[in-house]
Amino acid sequence: MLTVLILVPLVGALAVAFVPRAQVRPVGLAFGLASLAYGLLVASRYDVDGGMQMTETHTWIEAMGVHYALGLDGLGLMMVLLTVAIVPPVMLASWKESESPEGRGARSFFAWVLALEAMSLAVYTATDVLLFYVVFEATLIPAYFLIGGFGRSGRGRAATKFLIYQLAGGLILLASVIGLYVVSADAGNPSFLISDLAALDIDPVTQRWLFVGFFVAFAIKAPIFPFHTWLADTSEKATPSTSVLLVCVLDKIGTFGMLRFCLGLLPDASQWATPVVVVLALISIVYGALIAIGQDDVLRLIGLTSLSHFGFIVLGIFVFNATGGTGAILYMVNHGIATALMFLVAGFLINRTGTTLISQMGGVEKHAPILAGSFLIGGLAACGLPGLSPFVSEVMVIIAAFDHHWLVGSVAVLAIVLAAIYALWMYQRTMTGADRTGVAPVADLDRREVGIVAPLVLALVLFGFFPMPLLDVINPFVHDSLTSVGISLEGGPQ
Amino acid sequence: MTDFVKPSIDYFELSPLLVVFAVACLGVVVEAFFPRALRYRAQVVVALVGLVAALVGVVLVARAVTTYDDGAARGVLAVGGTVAVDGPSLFIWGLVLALAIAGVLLFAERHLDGGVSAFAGQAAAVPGTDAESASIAAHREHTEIYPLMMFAVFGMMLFPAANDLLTMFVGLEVLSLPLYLLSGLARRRRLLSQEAALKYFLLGAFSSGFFLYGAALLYGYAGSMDFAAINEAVRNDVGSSSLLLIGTGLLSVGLLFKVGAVPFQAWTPDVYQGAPTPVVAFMAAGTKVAAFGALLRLFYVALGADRWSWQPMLWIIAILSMFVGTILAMTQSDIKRLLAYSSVAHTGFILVGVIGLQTSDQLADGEITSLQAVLFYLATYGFATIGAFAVVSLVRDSGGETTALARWAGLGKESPVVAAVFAFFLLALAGIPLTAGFVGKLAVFSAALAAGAWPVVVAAIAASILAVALYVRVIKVMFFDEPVGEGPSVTYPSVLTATTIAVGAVVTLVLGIVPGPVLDLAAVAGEFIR
Amino acid sequence: MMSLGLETLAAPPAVLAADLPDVGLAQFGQDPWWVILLKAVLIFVVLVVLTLFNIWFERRVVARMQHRVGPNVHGPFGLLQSLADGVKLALKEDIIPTAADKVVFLLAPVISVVPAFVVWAVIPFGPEVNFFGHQTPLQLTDMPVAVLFMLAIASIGIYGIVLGGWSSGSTYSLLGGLRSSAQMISYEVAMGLALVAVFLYAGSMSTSEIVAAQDRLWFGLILLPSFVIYVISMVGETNRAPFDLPEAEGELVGGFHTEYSSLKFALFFLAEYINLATVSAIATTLFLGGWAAPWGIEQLWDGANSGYWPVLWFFGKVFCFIFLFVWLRGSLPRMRYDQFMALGWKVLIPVSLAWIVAVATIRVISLEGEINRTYLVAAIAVLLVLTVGLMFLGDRKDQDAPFEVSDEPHDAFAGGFPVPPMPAGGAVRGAAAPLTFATDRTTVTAAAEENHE
Amino acid sequence: MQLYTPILALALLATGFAVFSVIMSAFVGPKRYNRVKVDSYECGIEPTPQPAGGGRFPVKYFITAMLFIVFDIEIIFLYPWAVNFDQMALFGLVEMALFIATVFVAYAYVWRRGGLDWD
Amino acid sequence: MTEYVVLSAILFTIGCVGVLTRRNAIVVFMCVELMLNACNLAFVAFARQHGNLDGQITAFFVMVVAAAEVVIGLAIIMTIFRTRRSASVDDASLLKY
Repeated sequence: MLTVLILVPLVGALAVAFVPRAQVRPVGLAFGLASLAYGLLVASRYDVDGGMQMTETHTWIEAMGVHYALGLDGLGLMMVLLTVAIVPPVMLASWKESESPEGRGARSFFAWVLALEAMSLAVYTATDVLLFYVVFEATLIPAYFLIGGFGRSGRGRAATKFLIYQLAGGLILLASVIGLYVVSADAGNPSFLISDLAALDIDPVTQRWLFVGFFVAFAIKAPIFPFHTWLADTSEKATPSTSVLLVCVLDKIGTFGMLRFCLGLLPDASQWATPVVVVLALISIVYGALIAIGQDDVLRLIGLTSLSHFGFIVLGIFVFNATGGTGAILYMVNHGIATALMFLVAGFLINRTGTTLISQMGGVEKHAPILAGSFLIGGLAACGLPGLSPFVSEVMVIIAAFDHHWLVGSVAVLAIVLAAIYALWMYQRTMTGADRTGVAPVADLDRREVGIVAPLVLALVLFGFFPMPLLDVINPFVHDSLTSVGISLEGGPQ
Repeated sequence: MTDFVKPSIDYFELSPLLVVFAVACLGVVVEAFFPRALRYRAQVVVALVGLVAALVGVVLVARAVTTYDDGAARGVLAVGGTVAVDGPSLFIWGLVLALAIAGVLLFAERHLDGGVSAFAGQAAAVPGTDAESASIAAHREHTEIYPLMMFAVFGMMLFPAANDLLTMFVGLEVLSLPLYLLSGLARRRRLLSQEAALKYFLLGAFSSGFFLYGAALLYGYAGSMDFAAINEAVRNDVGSSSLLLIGTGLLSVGLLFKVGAVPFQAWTPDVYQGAPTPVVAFMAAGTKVAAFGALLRLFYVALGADRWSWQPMLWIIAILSMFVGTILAMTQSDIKRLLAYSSVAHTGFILVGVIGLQTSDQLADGEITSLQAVLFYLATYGFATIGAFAVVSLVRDSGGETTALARWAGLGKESPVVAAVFAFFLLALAGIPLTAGFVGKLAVFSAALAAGAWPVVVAAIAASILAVALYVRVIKVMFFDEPVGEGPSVTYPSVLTATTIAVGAVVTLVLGIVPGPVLDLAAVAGEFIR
Repeated sequence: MMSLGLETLAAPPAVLAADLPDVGLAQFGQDPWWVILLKAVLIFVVLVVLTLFNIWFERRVVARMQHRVGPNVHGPFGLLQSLADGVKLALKEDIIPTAADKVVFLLAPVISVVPAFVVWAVIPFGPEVNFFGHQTPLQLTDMPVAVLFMLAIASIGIYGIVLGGWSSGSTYSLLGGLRSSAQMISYEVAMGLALVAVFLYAGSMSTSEIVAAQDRLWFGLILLPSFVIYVISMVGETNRAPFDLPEAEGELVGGFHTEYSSLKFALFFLAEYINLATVSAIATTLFLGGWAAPWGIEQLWDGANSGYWPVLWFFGKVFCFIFLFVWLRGSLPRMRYDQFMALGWKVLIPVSLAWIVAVATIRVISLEGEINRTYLVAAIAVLLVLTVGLMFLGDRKDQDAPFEVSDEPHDAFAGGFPVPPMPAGGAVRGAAAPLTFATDRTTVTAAAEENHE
Repeated sequence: MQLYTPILALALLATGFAVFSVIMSAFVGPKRYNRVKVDSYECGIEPTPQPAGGGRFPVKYFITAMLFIVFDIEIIFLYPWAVNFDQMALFGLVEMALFIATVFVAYAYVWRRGGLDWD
Repeated sequence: MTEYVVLSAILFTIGCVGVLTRRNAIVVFMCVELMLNACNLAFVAFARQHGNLDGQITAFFVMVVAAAEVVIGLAIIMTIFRTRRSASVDDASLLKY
């Protein structure tokens, strides 16, 4: 079942690589939609009571106890759905601009996107640590070529920076993975299976070292404060579509990994590290929001807001209570949708104005109200306006933060204010006031673009008012994982 | 006087070795008696058929060998205990032969340079003289390269299978001497090539002197050249330990030179840059495999009981190799030199695996042994390297191969396939998942970590991170940089080089995705015969 | 370098002894110091006298062959002629050319003459005798590797010639030295191979044991091919006619000793004549039964092989060889250099090798009594077919057309790399520049040599 | 070592004689300086100065030297084999035949490719 | 026996130093040969000490190897010499970084 889920986009990638030039885009989109459909099918088969489901386990490298093992739990399902849902809009959004200046074709763009989707799905469903690591790294190659092949000048450098950062993180992860393996070997059962590893009793010192490895790796991926420097460059130079995939799908692997590995396998060390992690998360939240305010490049700005959001997610994870955990996971989904909306709309805007600089835009709302409106919704979602889905998750995280310590909560609240500043100020500078684009009148969204934006907006609103379906899936997972950490639950949320 | 005891020569077990040697001799005969017009074809056919026959022999022997002495190892001690035909030997033989087949294909390539091979038409003709232009006009070529290569292959097979110091020394020389000559035979940039040969030769002879003196001292210590006897002596702690220590050190110098580990890596870049690319491809892969085989056998079988004294040394050398190799590779502007330094770094990585020696009772059931890890790494490295150098031979400009990195800019546009394949090899060398390099690194790291060498593994990870930057830089140049001038051109090779590249790429990919069979093979190979 | 193999072998014989049978050598190494000294002095004196005699002998015999009289003034039959020549040389001016490398120039004659003497240490002159009241063999010493020792020491003599030629600083000397050494090492291979069969039968390399092994039949008879090869190569080895190319006056003036005069020249001369006697003595020892009386004499006279009589037989045999040398000189013209080298490399060596295999095979048959004939015949047949087949395969006329010397100007960037042009007039500069021996035609290595075939 | 001391005695004797002769000749003979006399001999013409390093000579000599080394080494192996041949018998014969055949291959190569031809 | 080992060590060191300090390729090469012969001496000395033949046999093989090395080394040095008219190691300096 899950293998097929991965295979659909993978086959799609290969198909796109070989079909005639004219059919590249339709075929690509077809496979994107097929993945979405199949993802929904998988979701419909999912039993909301939690636990690993639809598991498949095959021996892969017998000599080292590596398995090809897949499984789906609540967290995984969320991420899978997010991934399959984001890809078709991205494809549609790049329908025209996937031709890069040097004539790098739509073929490679669609192929890489599908490959990236396949690898990401594999990441979210892998239940073998080494398999996870393999696909974790494998996502980077499509990402590298997406960044380096499409976008603005200087993207080669950005792509290289991105790749080196990520691979460095990956190798740190590898160290920890091997460490886990060796620990399991010492215990007499060399294995990479998460289920085997979770059963291990690892001594505290080893656990802490392993934790540091895992955390740094995922913090680079996520990104969290001291490891975030690649993010801004990448999102500035890459196309908005690529950024969507990176920030909304790929970076979630970081927080996903923290939940699955740091908490799941190394609970004691996670608690040991909580103070530091929480501080880093807070710094990310505030710092991300602060530097976002001053940005002139719209893509860079949006990218930096994500830093702040990832801070929230990590905060939610590491405050160790049910509300925080649930909020964090929900936040991952919501942030994905909201940021995708922002990036895509910004992309449309850039296409029209031919510039990414906020200082050269303005007055768009007069000519293109739908564009401006959707941009506003995205911005408001980012700053957590009630009624839009991020609000729910943000509130849950903040409540959990206050539970943890009042100071933590206070700092988190501060971030909301900052978020409101950057979101609204950005809107004000780009959409209102005098027209400085020089390409007046800026055309409004056409039907294809509306078709892209509408589902996203709809989802934001829908989950803002009615988050229950998501929570039903998330809660059992959070319950399980916190139990494993050894925290007694003082009543779940809602 | 002791009575003469006829040694038992296990002809069947040695058949691969003997076949290769016979083929080498046959090559010389062909060279002597065939008319010039026929030599090229005859040599290529003889070499290929011989190597394939030897490979078949390896398979047959591997199926036939039985457990040795009821231990964990399988195989026999042939020729009075001087050659150990055991699992690791057979694995390395198979590997060397496979690489040699690829090497012959590269040697035989005549399509790239307008109908002539990459080797000097007449090595003795001084560049720029009438003699040389005449030899070019006459389309002369040295078909001696094939027998020379066969001799080198023979050495590469004898070296890791040697079970005493003398045989090992002979193997070392038989492997080295033909390579010295081959290094000096480039058709273009002859002076560079000759200089490479000279440096390789002088340094190689120098290091083999060290090896030999080390052997003498160990012999003085143990009273025997035989590995098992040396091990016994070490175990019983006979004789002066300073002899043992100095002897081990000097032996290591010789071996570490061959593998290109750091204090002894100076020859690598020069030789890799100067020697003809097909030779480099074959040599880089084959020598490393063979030399590591020998290194493993020496350290595990003869000096296994003394590992507390050599492991710290290897720790330092491994770390140095990884860092120096990687960092110097970053500063290179020539692709062949870059690959040379990268091979130095890889030596470090393989040494990380060598360090992971544990006795079998320290290992959990099913845990990967260091021997298995190193053997697997060698397989992955060998194929990726030979493939990478094969690609290097394709990228040309008017002056022949263009190896300056800057000239490679825009290769991704000129020939996406070639650039992609090269990028793939680079990623494999960097150890990115889904390539063979990753599994290899994983294997050696886990072996070393299991043995408690965590500082080395941490250093190795750090070096890997640096190395990633190195390889990504090349990929960036190929795909994202603007070409200089007209940009590089890619000459499409004949089926020979194409096959080599394809095989390299496929093996690298397959070993990355389903490494199981080869890892199992390495596991089945078992331990060294002691 | 030239004699690397045999010379380095000189180092380990002491320890090789540990393994070899030493039953026959028990009589050696027992002498008191005065016996040793006396024997050494005797050998020395005998050799010097022998040389003087040989020179006279040669001149007289050659003169007879050429219907001349030869030296007959000094002493009875002119016997003191050589001595007079020696004194004359000692009184000549000692010239050291300005171009010479002084130290080596002086050292070369010494290096040349010392080994010539030393070789005789292991030549057996006779059996155990009463030597001033002391029972001792008529041989300075013996060892398990005596023959090897002789070859090794004799090779050192080549150094003297090469160094003498090199240090003179003259073209003729250099080429003469090179030629001598090339010639000597070429024939040393054949000579060495010829001895293998002897060891095979004697089972030893000790000279006294080899002599003892010939008590029934001389090796020269049963190993005739070896003997013939040895005799040919010993002529080549000593640079004697018809192989006296290094001193081919028409080509090379005096060869390596062109620049030598006075006693230094005399030393070379001495060494040469001692070597003449040496190779004869070796031939006698290895092939003609050494000091043993010729067949027939012992049957007639019991005492022929005891006491000091064997010395007579020994020197008798040696003089036969020396006469052979003189005879050759008197009757044969000098060979051309290429013929000479071809004879050594292309005839003597393969024949020796084949002969060794044949001898070994015969030996195995006699040892094992029975050998599987089928295999033997099959092996011989295969070898024959292979040899014949290969010789026909690939006609040697397959060479390409000779070089067409291109008229193109020197391309400084040939091969993608700047190459300096040759200096004008070749590598050697000077007044007589055209006289160069290093043109590109002659300086080509083996692999490339085919161009000139 | 007993077996070797006599050799030393003879060698010392010979060396003493040779060195004495060399020294003697320097003192006994007359000394009449003449520039031409101490020039290198070259049939009466002005001598060609030798280039540094002793001058150059045909590569052929190197080849001969190399070939000699190869065969000399072969001889090194043949001698002990011959001495102990009786003990090895057939085994020895076969092994040495193989060895000689191997050397012969190289020999045939050199011969066929003209390495043994002098112009 | 120790004296022989010490002597061999000294010879080896001389060879080693020679390789590192001399500039003429031929001389460097001869120093390498010196090292090999020092090894031979050590082997033979140790063989005597241990009373077995392994060391002597090794010395034989080393000679063979040394001979092969001579042949190959001379071939390489000669080619370079003929091209460059110099046998100095320093002159061979095209290959740098």
